[in-house]
Amino acid sequence: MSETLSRVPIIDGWFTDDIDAPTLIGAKCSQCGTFVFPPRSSDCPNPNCDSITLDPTPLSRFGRIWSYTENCYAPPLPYVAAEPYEPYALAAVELAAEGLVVLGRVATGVRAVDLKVGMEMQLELDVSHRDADHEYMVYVWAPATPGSEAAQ
Amino acid sequence: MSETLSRVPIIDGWFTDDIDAPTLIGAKCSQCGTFVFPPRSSDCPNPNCDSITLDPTPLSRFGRIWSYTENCYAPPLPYVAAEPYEPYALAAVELAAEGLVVLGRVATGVRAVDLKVGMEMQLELDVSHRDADHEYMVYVWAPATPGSEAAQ
Amino acid sequence: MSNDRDIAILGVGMHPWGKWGHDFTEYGMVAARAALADAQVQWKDIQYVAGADTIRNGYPGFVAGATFAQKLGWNGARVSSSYAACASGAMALDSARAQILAGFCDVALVIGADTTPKGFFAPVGGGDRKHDPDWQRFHVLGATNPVYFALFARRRMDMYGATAEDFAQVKVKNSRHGLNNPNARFRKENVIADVLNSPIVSDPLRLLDICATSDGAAAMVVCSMDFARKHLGNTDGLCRVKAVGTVAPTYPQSVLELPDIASDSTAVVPAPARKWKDTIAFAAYEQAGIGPEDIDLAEVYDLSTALELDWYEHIGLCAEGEAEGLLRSGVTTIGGRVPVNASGGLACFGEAIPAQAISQVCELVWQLRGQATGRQVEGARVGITANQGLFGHGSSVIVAR
Amino acid sequence: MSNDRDIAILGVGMHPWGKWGHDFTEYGMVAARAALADAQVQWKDIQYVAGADTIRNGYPGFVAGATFAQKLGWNGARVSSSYAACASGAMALDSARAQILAGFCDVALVIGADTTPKGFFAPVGGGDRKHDPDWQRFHVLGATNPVYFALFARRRMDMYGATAEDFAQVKVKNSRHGLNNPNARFRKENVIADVLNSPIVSDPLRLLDICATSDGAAAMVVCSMDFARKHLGNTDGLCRVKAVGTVAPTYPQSVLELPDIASDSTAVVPAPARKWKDTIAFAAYEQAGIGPEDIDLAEVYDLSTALELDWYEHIGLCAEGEAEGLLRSGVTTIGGRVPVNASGGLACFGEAIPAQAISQVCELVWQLRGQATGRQVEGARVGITANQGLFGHGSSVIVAR
Ligand SMILES: [Zn+2]
Ligand SMILES: [Zn+2]
Repeated sequence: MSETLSRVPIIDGWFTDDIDAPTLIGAKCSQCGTFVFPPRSSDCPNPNCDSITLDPTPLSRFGRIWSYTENCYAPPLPYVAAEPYEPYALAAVELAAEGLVVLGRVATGVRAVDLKVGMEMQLELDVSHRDADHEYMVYVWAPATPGSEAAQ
Repeated sequence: MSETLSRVPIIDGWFTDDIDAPTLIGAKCSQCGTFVFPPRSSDCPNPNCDSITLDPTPLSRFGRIWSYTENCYAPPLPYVAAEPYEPYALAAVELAAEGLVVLGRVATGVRAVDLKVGMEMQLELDVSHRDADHEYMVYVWAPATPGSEAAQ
Repeated sequence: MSNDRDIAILGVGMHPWGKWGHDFTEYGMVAARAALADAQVQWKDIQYVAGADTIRNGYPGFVAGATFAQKLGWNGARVSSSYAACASGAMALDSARAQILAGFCDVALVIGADTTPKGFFAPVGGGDRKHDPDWQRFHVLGATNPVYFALFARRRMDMYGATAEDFAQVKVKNSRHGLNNPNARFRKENVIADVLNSPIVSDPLRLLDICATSDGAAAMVVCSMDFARKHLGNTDGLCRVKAVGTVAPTYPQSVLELPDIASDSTAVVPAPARKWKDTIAFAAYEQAGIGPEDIDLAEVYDLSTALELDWYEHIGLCAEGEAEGLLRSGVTTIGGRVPVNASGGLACFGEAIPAQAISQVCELVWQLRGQATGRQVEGARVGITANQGLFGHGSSVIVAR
Repeated sequence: MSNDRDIAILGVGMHPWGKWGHDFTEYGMVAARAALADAQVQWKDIQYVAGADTIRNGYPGFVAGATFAQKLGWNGARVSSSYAACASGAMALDSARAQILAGFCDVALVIGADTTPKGFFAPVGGGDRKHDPDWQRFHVLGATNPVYFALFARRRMDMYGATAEDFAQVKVKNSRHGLNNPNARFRKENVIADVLNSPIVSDPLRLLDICATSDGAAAMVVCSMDFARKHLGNTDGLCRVKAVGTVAPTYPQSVLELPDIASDSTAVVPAPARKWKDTIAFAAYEQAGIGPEDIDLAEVYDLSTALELDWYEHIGLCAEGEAEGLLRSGVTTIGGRVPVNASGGLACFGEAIPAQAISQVCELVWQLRGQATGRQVEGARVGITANQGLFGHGSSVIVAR
């Protein structure tokens, strides 16, 4: 990581900046208890619930792969691809407690061939891309560290 | 006019490049005889006519003002405005033979205060704008020259 | 008034018009919840969502019906997303009405919301769209929307002797009408001099003659008469949609209309006796089995002050060329025989494209129910809306109770 | 088969799919004129134009109904313009059907056409659209459309043992089906090795597993059974629309669908027993009063080879996890019990978004009439289409004669 670049999230409010144990920030309905990701502050998605207030809540750091893929070619803008382009994997991970499946990039260096449906994953942060002044951070899924909550 | 700039129409195929007596190029249905502007080569707009072929045809150079206005502020892109901006008039002119009302810019220097519904106008060419290599020509309506076809 | 083509309006709601700069869906949620609460219908019971699209807010705007259904929480309701420029809200209502009358649903949410950019509307889509008349009119002519409004205004002046003061008087009237409307954006009384001292934008129209672009939202809950009867016990005093005229032109469209560069030719087929904008309200009158003389109030599309005068004639309140006289006589002011734009109109609201045809109907409902505090048209029983969207989308809705 | 909710399909037509680079309206005109000629209905007699929108062709694309009506020549027909992403054509058909069954028109033109850019679809609208899920998925994740197709493909592999050869076999089958289809863009027979030797785009999907984006157009003339009877003397052997299912999800949408970044939560309301894509065809079956066992052929939405397999299960041709077996058994190949994508499918056509749900219905009509030269499903009497548009637009149409 460069020392002169200020580190900013690629998008505001979706994850914490705790580099060691980051979490996604979801929203929870104070009335019916359902979860939402990406987070929002209003409009519970449960049609049986008329709550208009949702509160920010950290989501589980651990989950299991629902499915996964790998981008062999650079996606178009507004994705900012490094030059030269390096293929990277994406995984949709099921969070048991929240009943959510969340799509994310997979940590650099972990490729599709390393993944399997059902595999335990944990949330980490990684650098998405850099510009003259900033280092843009993004949440990624990585194979769970042995001994972690999910891997037990 | 600059001698080094190549003169091109602002849009292809809408008018002839005869600087002295330009005409709009409309389309005429070979089957029912109706006219269309802007020109197109297919699809007669008369719903009672199933012709799919339209032929290019010159439109009358002369007509009478149906209505008019003046742009006191610069229109947004893709209009290319000169700097500093100079207000200009627009007129919708009725062509008797074709039964068409055609909207156009009014010749530079002729302002709304100079116009009136019913006034006789004739088609001319004017410079719309320039870039490094081109001078873009546009059709304009100008008060008809005394003694012209329309002014009789 | 009752017939077998009626549907009921159970509830209406808006997000106040303004320039808030938020995501358009936020406004839509407020309007939807207001309409549902007004209808005393729960979201989970809505069976169909007819969204009016916005084309300046990315993908969610193109699928407005789905966007609002998802944000309210997928409830299994079917969705549609309609676009007809400024008439989009009427097309969405028309969609809901057809679904109800065809028996495919009983109760529907009709909704539109927008966030607008500043300044002139420019063509959407970017690049050199040489086939797109909307691109052509800007590039070749610089023909903004106010250019077209101005052509109609100037014609009134040269043909019928309309004056700048007449146009200003429309603004004065509407600014007074909207003064106490909680959903209006501009709530300031204007006098003639305010208008005449504002800068000319497209001659002869001045800044205060032309409506602004706004953020806003409007929604309504509509249903079959059977559903209304079950829901309320009876249908007494309920506002009914008597007609939805969505009227496209008939060749030759002999009047130059936004965004066309030329009219259709009258060389082979003569201009129709009743021109397109004169057919819009009359299609609705015919559906409802009434005429202009039965109307207690009208909400018309005052993109400019002068266009409101055109609409007096198009909807049959007076003959061609007589609108200025009607205005001066006070007939179209609240207290007169047929108040026009009692809401304050676009003069007080500004354009929020997918919402505005719906908002016109909302105003009729509040008026017909006697809930239009501070702008009430006393004893109103029948109202009409009239509106026009680019590319030949005429709309007119008649509501009665 | 007959009931009082039927409408008739009098005529169908297409512009061949390809990559021609022309204005989309040119394709639409060709398809419209072909459908009108097939129906032996004159344009001037059409009362309603239901356009399916394209969002990548500027203003004319947003008001497709009006654009086509104007280009054919304003005939006084009312217009609608619908958008539901890939399901837009079905939404347009649904609009026409509701208008007909509500009695607002007798005969309608349903039409969609597109010109597409090269490469991946990217979000529309430009700028940093931070509120737009379509922008978010590209910017934050690089989640192109094939990413989502690939998630479903990989799941089939890891859960049900699907192989790359199975996926390739779908392409091989469809390439043979479309070989003689005059409207198909790709008319080249592929073998397994062609697919397996093509580069991986989104693992495990290869270039030949994924459908291209195309230019194309499709149109149909639909009408009330009364109109058909007057027009033809009788309705014997006429193709009828028995059902149009336009189905949005019910919360929780527990399967991650394009373009969402997360599923709905199942923490409070459990996932529905029948998931959303399993409800789409079944909504149509219910309307038509039939079941999967009554179907003679199906046109389903093979955005990828693997997704065609998913659809076998969604439309009830087999149980979950059994699609590969069904494919291998030859049931879904022409000559089998229920040929799927006898047209060649998107594999041979590519995506032309507003046209494709309509083109699926066109194929059913040609098949049911016995006019599908070179790809005929012998004795076909009942067919179904299935399709899905971004943001929760499911569509399924059943046609029978
Ligand atoms: Zn809740
Ligand atoms: Zn003709």
